[in-house]
Amino acid sequence: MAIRLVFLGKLADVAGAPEVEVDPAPNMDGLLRQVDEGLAGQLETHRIRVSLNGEIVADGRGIRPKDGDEIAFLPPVSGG
Amino acid sequence: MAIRLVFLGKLADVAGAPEVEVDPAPNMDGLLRQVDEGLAGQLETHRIRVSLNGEIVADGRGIRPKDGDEIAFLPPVSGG
Amino acid sequence: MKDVRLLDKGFSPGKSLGLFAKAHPEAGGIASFVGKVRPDEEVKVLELTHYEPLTLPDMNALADRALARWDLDGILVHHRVGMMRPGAPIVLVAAAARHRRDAFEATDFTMDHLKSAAWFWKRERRSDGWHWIEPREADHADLRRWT
Amino acid sequence: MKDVRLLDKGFSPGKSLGLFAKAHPEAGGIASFVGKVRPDEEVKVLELTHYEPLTLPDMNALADRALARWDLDGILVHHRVGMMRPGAPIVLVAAAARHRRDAFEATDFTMDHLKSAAWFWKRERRSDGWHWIEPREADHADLRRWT
Repeated sequence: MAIRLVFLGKLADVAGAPEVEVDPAPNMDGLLRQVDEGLAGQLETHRIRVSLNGEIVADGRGIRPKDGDEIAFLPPVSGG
Repeated sequence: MAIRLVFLGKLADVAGAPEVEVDPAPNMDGLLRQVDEGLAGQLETHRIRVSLNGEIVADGRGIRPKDGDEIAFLPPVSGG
Repeated sequence: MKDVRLLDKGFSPGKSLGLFAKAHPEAGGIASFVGKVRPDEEVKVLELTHYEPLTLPDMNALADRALARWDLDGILVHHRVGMMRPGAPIVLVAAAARHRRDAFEATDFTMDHLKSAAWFWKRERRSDGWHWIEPREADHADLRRWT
Repeated sequence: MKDVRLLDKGFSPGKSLGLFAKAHPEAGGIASFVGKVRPDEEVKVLELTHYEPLTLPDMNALADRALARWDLDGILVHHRVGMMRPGAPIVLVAAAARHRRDAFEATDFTMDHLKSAAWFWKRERRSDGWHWIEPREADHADLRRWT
């Protein structure tokens, strides 16, 4: 098994793909260490919301990832 | 020639017809004397607007009718 | 730009809106309101009377006020007159604008004024005959929102 | 009652509104808003991305909030996703209600929240490539009207 990271909006461009699979890790830092460094920086500095298996979580950093989880990174939505 | 009186909404029921022609008269009283008495009463007591030849007039009683004029009596419009 | 009509036959609001949208490709959005004759088992027919020399000119003047007050690409005001069945469309107002808020407010404003200040008289036929419909206080309250 | 959809193909707002009206014969009025992809000579294509596990559930929750807050006979929320040409309809919101004010406010509320709070990301292709569209401050101001 693995953990799926999903990047929405322009994060997909930074990540180079709309989603990637990473190896399990005890915390978010451990997951992000496996992706592009620029992306990890973006996830820190922008107003990015995090969803775990389809539910927005208040504290993305606090997630304890489990095998098979889907974690999505959601930048602010576009205006109309 | 004559003067045409037009009755809108339920005034048409009171008048018995949506419009009547009356003989010229020097003022509104002279015109209304030629129509149904109950109608003349209604025109006094209700919030009836008066239009002369397609223009609302501020003071219906003050109209000096001329041959060929069309005078319309407009009760409050119906709500939606 | 301005499409104001009194219609003496039934019409399809969806079709009219489609044509209005086609006529305004430049608009970012179109707000609209369709009013129907209230379905009421008691009511067989609704009749709407207007006064030719006042009603259409006043509808045009109202559309002009909306065009002057908001930044619109176009406005449509279609109103039925004559005999209608319950459920039939009676009025369609639509405003096309670059910005959503302009389109909404212009439509809302025009409906409020149309309902309360335009020269229409309604009566409905029930099993016991015709009844005139009186003014509603709520319409006057709606109208005061804009002053 | 509630008709909430994500559409991945073009649609006709006029036709959808006609069907919505037919589905709500009891409603006295229907307010609606159609948003189109802004015509812009520079823009070749607009692409709208959503996130399946969140976007549609949130649209449904928004429609439920409108149903709870106003006295509605029905609400419709249709939103395009995927690639669209400038001028193409992107969103249709409609509310059917006995009273006009309920229909207007529910439509206005739903549009404001859809634009600012629903999970959609847009990018447009110009002659020099793709550009992401950032949030607009005006949308947040619209949203604050309802709190």
